[in-house]
Amino acid sequence: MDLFEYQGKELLRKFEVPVPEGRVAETPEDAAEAAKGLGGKVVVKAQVQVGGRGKAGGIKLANSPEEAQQVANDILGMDIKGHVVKRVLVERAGDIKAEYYFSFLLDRSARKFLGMMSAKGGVDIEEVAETDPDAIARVHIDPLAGISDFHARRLVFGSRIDEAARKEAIAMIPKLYRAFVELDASLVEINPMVLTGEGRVMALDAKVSLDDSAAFRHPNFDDLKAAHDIPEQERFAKERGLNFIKLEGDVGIIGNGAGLVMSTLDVVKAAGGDPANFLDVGGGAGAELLASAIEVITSNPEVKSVLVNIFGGITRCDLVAEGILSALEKLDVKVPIVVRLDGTNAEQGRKMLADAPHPMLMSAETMLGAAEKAVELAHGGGR
Amino acid sequence: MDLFEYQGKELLRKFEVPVPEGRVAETPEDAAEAAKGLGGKVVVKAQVQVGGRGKAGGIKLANSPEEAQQVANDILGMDIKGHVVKRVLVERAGDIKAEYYFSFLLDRSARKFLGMMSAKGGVDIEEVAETDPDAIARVHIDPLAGISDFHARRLVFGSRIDEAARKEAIAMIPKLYRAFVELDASLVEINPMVLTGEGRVMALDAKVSLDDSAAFRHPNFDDLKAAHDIPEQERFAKERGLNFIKLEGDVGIIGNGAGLVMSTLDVVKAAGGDPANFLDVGGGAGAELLASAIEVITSNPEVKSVLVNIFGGITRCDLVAEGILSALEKLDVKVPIVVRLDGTNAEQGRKMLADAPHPMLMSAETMLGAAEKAVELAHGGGR
Amino acid sequence: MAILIDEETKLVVQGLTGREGSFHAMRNRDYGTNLVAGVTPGKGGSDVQGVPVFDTVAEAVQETGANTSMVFVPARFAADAVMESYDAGVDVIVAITENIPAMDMARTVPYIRNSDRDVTLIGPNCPGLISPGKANVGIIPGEICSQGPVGLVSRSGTLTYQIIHELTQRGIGQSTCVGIGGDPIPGSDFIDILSKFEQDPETEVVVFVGEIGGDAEERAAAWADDNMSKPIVSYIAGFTAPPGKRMGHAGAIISGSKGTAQAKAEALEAVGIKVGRNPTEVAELVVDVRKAS
Amino acid sequence: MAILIDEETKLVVQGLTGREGSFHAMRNRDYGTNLVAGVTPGKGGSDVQGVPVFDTVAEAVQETGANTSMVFVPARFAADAVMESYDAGVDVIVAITENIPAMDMARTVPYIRNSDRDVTLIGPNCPGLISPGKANVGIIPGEICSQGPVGLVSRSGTLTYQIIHELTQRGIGQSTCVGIGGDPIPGSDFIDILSKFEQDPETEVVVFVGEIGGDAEERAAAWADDNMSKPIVSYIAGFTAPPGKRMGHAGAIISGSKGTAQAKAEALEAVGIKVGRNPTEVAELVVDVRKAS
Repeated sequence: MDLFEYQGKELLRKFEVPVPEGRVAETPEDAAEAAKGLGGKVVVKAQVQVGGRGKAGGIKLANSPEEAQQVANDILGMDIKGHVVKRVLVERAGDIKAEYYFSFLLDRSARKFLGMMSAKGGVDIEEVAETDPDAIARVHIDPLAGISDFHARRLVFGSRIDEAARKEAIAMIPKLYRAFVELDASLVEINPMVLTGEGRVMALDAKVSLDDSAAFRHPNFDDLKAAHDIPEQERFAKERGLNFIKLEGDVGIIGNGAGLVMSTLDVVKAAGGDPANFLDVGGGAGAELLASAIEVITSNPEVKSVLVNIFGGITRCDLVAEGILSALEKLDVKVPIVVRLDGTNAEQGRKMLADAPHPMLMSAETMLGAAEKAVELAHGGGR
Repeated sequence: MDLFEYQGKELLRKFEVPVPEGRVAETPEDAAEAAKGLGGKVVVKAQVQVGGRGKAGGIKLANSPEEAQQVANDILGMDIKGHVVKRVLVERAGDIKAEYYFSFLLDRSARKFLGMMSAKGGVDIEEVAETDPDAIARVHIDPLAGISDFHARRLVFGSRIDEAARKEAIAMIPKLYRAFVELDASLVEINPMVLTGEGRVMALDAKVSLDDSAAFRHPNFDDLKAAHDIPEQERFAKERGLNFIKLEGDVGIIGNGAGLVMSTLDVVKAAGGDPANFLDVGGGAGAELLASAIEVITSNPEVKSVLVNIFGGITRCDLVAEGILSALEKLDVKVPIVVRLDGTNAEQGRKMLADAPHPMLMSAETMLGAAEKAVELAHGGGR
Repeated sequence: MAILIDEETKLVVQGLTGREGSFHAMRNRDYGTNLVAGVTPGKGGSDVQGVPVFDTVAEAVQETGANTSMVFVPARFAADAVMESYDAGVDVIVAITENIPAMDMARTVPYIRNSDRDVTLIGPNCPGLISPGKANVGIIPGEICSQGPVGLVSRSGTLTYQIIHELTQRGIGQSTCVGIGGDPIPGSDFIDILSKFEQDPETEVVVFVGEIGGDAEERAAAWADDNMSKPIVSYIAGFTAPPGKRMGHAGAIISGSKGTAQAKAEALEAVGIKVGRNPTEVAELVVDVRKAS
Repeated sequence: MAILIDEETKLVVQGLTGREGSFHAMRNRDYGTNLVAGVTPGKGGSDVQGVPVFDTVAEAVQETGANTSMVFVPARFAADAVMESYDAGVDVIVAITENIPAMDMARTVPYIRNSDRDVTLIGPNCPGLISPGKANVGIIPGEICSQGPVGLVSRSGTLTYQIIHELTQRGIGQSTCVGIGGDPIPGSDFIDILSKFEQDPETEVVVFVGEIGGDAEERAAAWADDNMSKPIVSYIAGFTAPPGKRMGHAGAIISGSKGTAQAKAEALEAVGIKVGRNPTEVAELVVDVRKAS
């Protein structure tokens, strides 16, 4: 889960990472109240998970609570690259002398954590990486040994940040590491980390991504998640344990296993069709889950045909067939469903479908054949 | 530093290791007060760092505060194998169903931590190790990876402790490990760990040894140390940074480096003498330290001669000579001092001693020669 | 021959007393795998369909000589179970469990790989592996496999079955099929398995199934170019997949790869590895390679 | 030849700007050691008697090609400094610092030893090592040494000097003298160094100096019996030493040794290693061994 800036900062604060004082607000009035509490100049920042909000007008200064209310009013409800602003973060504004880049993440190929720091912060770090790779100091950290002081020194001296910022940055890095590890984060990115006019170093922005698999270790995980808007269809799918992503096409796809589903999308595309979604029922799906999957897919009015492509391993094809039949019974399915079953109990499943003929249900022998048929049906032919 | 039982238990409590409720007392009245606070039956335990205090009468039950006062009165001031009892631990007495052995320590040869557990607790574990080695479950823990739940399971299932104790023991072991690591302990030994009549598992005794080198990480280290009696001569030596251990002989020994000093003891012994002490001035000793060393040695009335055996590395022999001369000037030295200098600035040092003749000062060319001369002098000859 | 598992395999299943664990363990046994023990703490002394259950893997190894373990315990306990198997002395650990926290595996994988013992972890979040006709450890349906000269390694589960199925239908058997799993830090990566296939006399052709994300395929391609003498046929899933969640900006910087299927396919083709456009074409390419050799 | 350090050694000193660090670094340089850099965080850009100082070891290695580091920083920072050197890519790390917490070394030593790189840590709490006539890294007084066929390894500092001195006085030079230090977990143990001496063509005889405590000498004796072809002469200090603090009851159980000098001497003699009763006799035994061969 990618956290909002304000959520990330709240968590980092618990690890004693210096962040600007601030409060989140959902209304202009709340923003005025927050500005009043902070006193003096504040900055009002749109809370959206997309880059470039500054250029889009999503970050504004305010000299008074009244002004804060006004700019919050402008920002709340804005559409920034498809993201509607529902909250703003009101923070005490400070004098910034320099901006740096900092991050911790997992480097898969090295099987280690990677810390990166650059004196070129506040900008697109990918561009820095391309145009001036030496401007980014990198250090690997063995997950078993953990961080040691020298890692922080290598990043700080290696990135050649201002001398005035060194001491505080060296002290802050182990705190960021602790946050990264103890939060089960997949990313902690501070861009920019700033040196203030008063000589303090702090996290002016924070991008923190948490590992959904580790939610059981973090009692506040669900609260953090609750702040995220999820489209109705996706929420419905997620609640049922389905891995669902909506796409723009008209061929509904259901499969088991991410690789097979991805391959199914590829094959549908190659057959001239446009997948309406990615839907992975996962391993060991039962009848009920399959029925839910069909419900999710067919609730999308764009869908013209559905392709169910199952290769049973843990998943039993007889249960898949049962789920499909129960969905057909329960729902008023108006689009054709092409089913291809192979693997565990496939024959049994195929027989169950054959024994319960339904005008919208048809079987296919192979994955390629099934894809071609589904595409043909979506284009209005084939029946 | 080896902690007293009550100190070890206080520290373990901070790591949520279950220990009996208790209070330390230095007077019979305090003991009565403690018993009153605890209520019911209590056990009064002599706080000494030596085994077998139970058999020596250092552990007694008391049914009332009055009785606690009386037994505390008996125990306080007792001499148990040369250790005078200055404090007792008054603990709530419980019903004990079974006694186990548990410890964490560093296994040097494996370069790992070692956890040991046995269902045969409350007895001399060395004897169990000899007579019934399979009764001790052992598991190594990689210091980088740390403890995982399976280590605790291997110890608990491997030691075949009572089924009723398993769950709590498995929960307690990671806490003991955390204590071991975070306290910078070299040993955490719980003997016995008990299963009570109520089905609870707790540490009935605790032997905790802390690493003196890690004292800087533990602000309470000095407080813990203050409870330990150190003989005046040793305290004087320690305060000056000298590694000093008193022995029973009459040849005072000063050397630099533990290995060389041990070797010097061996050589003196082989020459027919009896070392009065072990004294290592360490690496890089200056004049002041050498003068202190001579002061420590000569304050022992048993000492008949002193052997200073220095092989300079970090230590500079000119500073050693300076220290010896300043000691001779400051103190009224009544015993002969044989000095043997080699290594860094040895010639300079030898010259300094030769240039400042003193009736109690003599030089030797070799380590063996110096030892022989010092022994001879201790025996009343040689001058 | 085959790699990692064969007739010598003696399997202990961690989580044998669970529903999933016992279902698949028994399927493995029915296939012919020598299932010698199960482990469930607190259930030592009992049995599951005649298979003795122990409290610890150490005890299971001591009593039965188990040399391979399969981990079927819930995600929050799985990393501990993997390390337990390692410490107990088994040689091959197959972790089926999915959704293990990445931090747990970030510590567990080096715990095993940095050691001086030669222990192989397959998975987690994987379908396991099968050496057709010899042993099956995991959830790959044995009936779709047949014994033969193709070594297969894949990040995906069901997609692997699809490809095995296509091969078998064309009469091409497999030496060993290994699902290394889709986690960020797999216990074994493509290179580990490719190097074992290179050394296995039974394996003549290798099929290599990747997917979008990371740069494991690119690294494997570069490694294979220098180290593999046997022909490789490849497949990459996800040409039209929706772009996954990006890990901030940092992900792309470190891999030096965009992680797209297109980029991966190009990296493979650049070193002369044929890339099939769908599972069927992969099987056909293997047929061609076999004919050519 | 020699082991670990020689004319190829390029030394970086961590803590060069400290009093002790600069004193001994300069002595090493005066001896002929190629001292290329110093490291003190925050003092990068300065120099100590012409030796450039860097902020990190990584930078020192990059700029000067340093391949050996000497750690002279205070105990509380020393484990970090050792790991920094390892990560920066040096091959030999010599940690002189004493009183490093045992927990720190319990983590640092496996950090280095478990790695796939072949890096040697000598110490901590050691006098360093010298290859007479080639390089001196540490605090062993160079003037007592002479070049020759004896390899020496010792847990002790000054006792080592005493024995080197006795050898040199008898005209017997040394290939390399290594003080491995007296800490509970040394970076290198007797066996590590013995095996290097066995492979070193210049070394003809090995002198092995142990002391009471632990069972490193016993293990080395057993290892040498199986693996050493070169003659060994030994010395053990502490026959009359006061019994040290016992680690509860547990210490004796694990080592299977009482750790006494007597037990160690017996273990050595049992595998045919001669044990001198004092440093002088050790030197005389080496003379005898040289004559015999």
